[in-house]
Amino acid sequence: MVGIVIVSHSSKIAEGVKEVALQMAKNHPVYTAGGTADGGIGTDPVRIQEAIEAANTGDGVVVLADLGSAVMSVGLAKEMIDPALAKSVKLANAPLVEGAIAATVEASMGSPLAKVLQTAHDARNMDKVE
Amino acid sequence: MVGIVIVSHSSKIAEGVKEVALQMAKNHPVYTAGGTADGGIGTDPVRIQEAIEAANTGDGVVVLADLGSAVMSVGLAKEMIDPALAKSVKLANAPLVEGAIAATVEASMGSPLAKVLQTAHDARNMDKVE
Amino acid sequence: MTVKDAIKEVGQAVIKDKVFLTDLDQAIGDGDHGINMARGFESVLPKIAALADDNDVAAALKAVGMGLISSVGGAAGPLYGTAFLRAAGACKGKTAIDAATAKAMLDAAIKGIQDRGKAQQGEKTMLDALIPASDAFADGIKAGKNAVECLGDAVQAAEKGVEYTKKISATKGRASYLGERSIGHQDPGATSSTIMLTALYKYLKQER
Amino acid sequence: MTVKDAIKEVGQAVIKDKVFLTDLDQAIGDGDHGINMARGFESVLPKIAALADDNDVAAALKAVGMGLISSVGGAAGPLYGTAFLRAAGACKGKTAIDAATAKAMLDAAIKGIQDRGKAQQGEKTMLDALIPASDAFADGIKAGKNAVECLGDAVQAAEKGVEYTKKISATKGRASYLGERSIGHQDPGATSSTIMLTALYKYLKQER
Ligand SMILES: Nc1ncnc2c1ncn2[C@@H]1O[C@H](COP(=O)(O)OP(=O)(O)O)[C@@H](O)[C@H]1O
Ligand SMILES: Nc1ncnc2c1ncn2[C@@H]1O[C@H](COP(=O)(O)OP(=O)(O)O)[C@@H](O)[C@H]1O
Ligand SMILES: [Mg+2]
Ligand SMILES: [Mg+2]
Ligand SMILES: [Mg+2]
Ligand SMILES: [Mg+2]
Repeated sequence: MVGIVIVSHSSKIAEGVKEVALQMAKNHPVYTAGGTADGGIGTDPVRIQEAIEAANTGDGVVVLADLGSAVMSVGLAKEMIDPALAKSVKLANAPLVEGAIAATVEASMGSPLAKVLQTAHDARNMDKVE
Repeated sequence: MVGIVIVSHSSKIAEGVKEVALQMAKNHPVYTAGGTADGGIGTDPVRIQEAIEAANTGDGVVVLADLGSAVMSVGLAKEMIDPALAKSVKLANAPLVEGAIAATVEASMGSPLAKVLQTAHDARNMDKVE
Repeated sequence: MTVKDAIKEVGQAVIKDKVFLTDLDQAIGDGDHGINMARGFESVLPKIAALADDNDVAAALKAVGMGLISSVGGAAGPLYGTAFLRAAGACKGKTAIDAATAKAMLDAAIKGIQDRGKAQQGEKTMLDALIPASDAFADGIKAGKNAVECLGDAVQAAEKGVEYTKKISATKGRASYLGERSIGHQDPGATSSTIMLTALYKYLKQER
Repeated sequence: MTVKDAIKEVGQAVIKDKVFLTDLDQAIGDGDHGINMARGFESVLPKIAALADDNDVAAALKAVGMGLISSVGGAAGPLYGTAFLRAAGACKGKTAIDAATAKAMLDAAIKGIQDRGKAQQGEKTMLDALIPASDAFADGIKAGKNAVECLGDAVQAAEKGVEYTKKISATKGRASYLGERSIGHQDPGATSSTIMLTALYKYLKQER
């Protein structure tokens, strides 16, 4: 199963995305790295690294992030982990909430890394029209 | 000032988005309608209606929502509010977190409704590449 | 035969099938459809019981719609909520419902669901029970059947509709996240629609 | 003159300007740059104090980089963190830094910031202080100046760079949300970069 990591400046956002995603895919490996180590708003490359390592079950990890600086922290986290694992860790170019939910469902169906990444990316096109 | 309403299935997500958005625009009218009335995961048209009414300061309201059923609840909420207000309430066809932050900053600069809506929409194109 | 009793039967049938509906939603959604619908009718039924005994069908259906809207929490809330409100709009002032009115109410409900959810038949939603039900109802009217007989035909068509949802993949609602993988599972909303139609039919048949 | 003392001076200068940097970030960002940077150096300085007194510049800079990465929380964390790690990579094994090495370290830091943040000069970031600083440093070397003199020129160029950030609108980082409205405000990151270069220069000049 492809693991999912949710990176947000806010631990509330990260935890909330996880709870909504898990509703659709009970027990899937979804890990969060929300906020700074001291509970503030921001991102923490070390906790992102830990979340990636926890989410990895051998089939790769798709990471979703909220803002630009979260993206940079993900980049750093990837440089800090085992290079063999880093190769199968992909940051989705996708909106955080929408991408995470779609990716989690896709991953829970046993789809490979590339498919999960694509599904996350496709969430960019999700339309919201009353 | 254009008000901002954040609608999510999860109250954690809604509160988290609000805290991150307010960091960029202290004291801006940002209201949330997260989760169901009894604290569960879901959406509640009545609380969305209340959030819209609270966020309105006369210059319109931009609403951001997470998933399809939140979009339906927003549609219903709009039908329940004063039709004169409903005309200046716009659901953004935009990703929740990314759109809400961009829209809040735009609104805090005093931009009109159409501009705030456009900025939220443009958040679809935000790229996240390490 | 009262609208209050009819709604009570419908609501209790939904509440009785709470676990069944939730299990269906577990397979292709977020596992809350039964919980949502039961919570909705638990909130609605006391309000209906408190209504005047004037058999004002529209007022009762409006109360159902408003109650579901404010309590269901899932997609079914705005969808069924809108459906009941629109059905109420199609029977204003009536205290008895003939076949033509019933058909107009059903169609107004379907139109409401489509306005709200932008789905068509064949997308694996409640519409796949309700639209065939309406078609069968229309055929019944053409064949000169009364309202209850028409509803009996509608129930059968809705049941077939539910079976049909097993064969198609979802393109609307949460089940659409699963795409093709949703095939083989029946749609929870189509099922709850059929449960409601069935309960109404049983009540009306027995009261007649 | 030790690398440990130099880092202490730099860190204390940043911590001293915590409120100033935060106020700058309040105007065009999320109002945390000073808080972030001060938290970063508060976490880094004890680690530096605990290092061996062997003047291993690379080891000390690596500790600064790792410390900032794990404590800053904002964009400046990965950016300055990468910058210090790359600077460390450009002075491996050295216990004294000549002008050419210093220039190589500065350029490695800039390259690190660009690899991480994908920004160019003119986007209203720390690069608008650091790239002019590097250019001035290079001119100093060409003119035969020593490392400290070159750094003095670099500081002046960085200060001009900070002034320049007032005239341009941000296209990277949070300030880019403001677009044109960011004009008129100096960039917090360019300012903190200049504060660090200035503190280093003052320390080296006085120690010389
Ligand atoms: N756009 C739509 N149009 C019509 N029916 C829909 C639509 N989206 C979902 N549904 C129906 O809603 C049912 C799910 O309801 P529920 O579980 O209460 O909502 P949620 O998916 O928000 O948890 C589906 O089985 C389907 O029949
Ligand atoms: N992509 C980037 N490249 C270079 N510098 C950047 C970039 N994004 C932001 N910065 C710098 O970071 C500074 C803001 O740092 P900080 O406030 O700590 O981060 P955040 O914006 O995450 O709160 C900006 O003033 C700018 O100089
Ligand atoms: Mg559901
Ligand atoms: Mg639900
Ligand atoms: Mg900041
Ligand atoms: Mg910040």
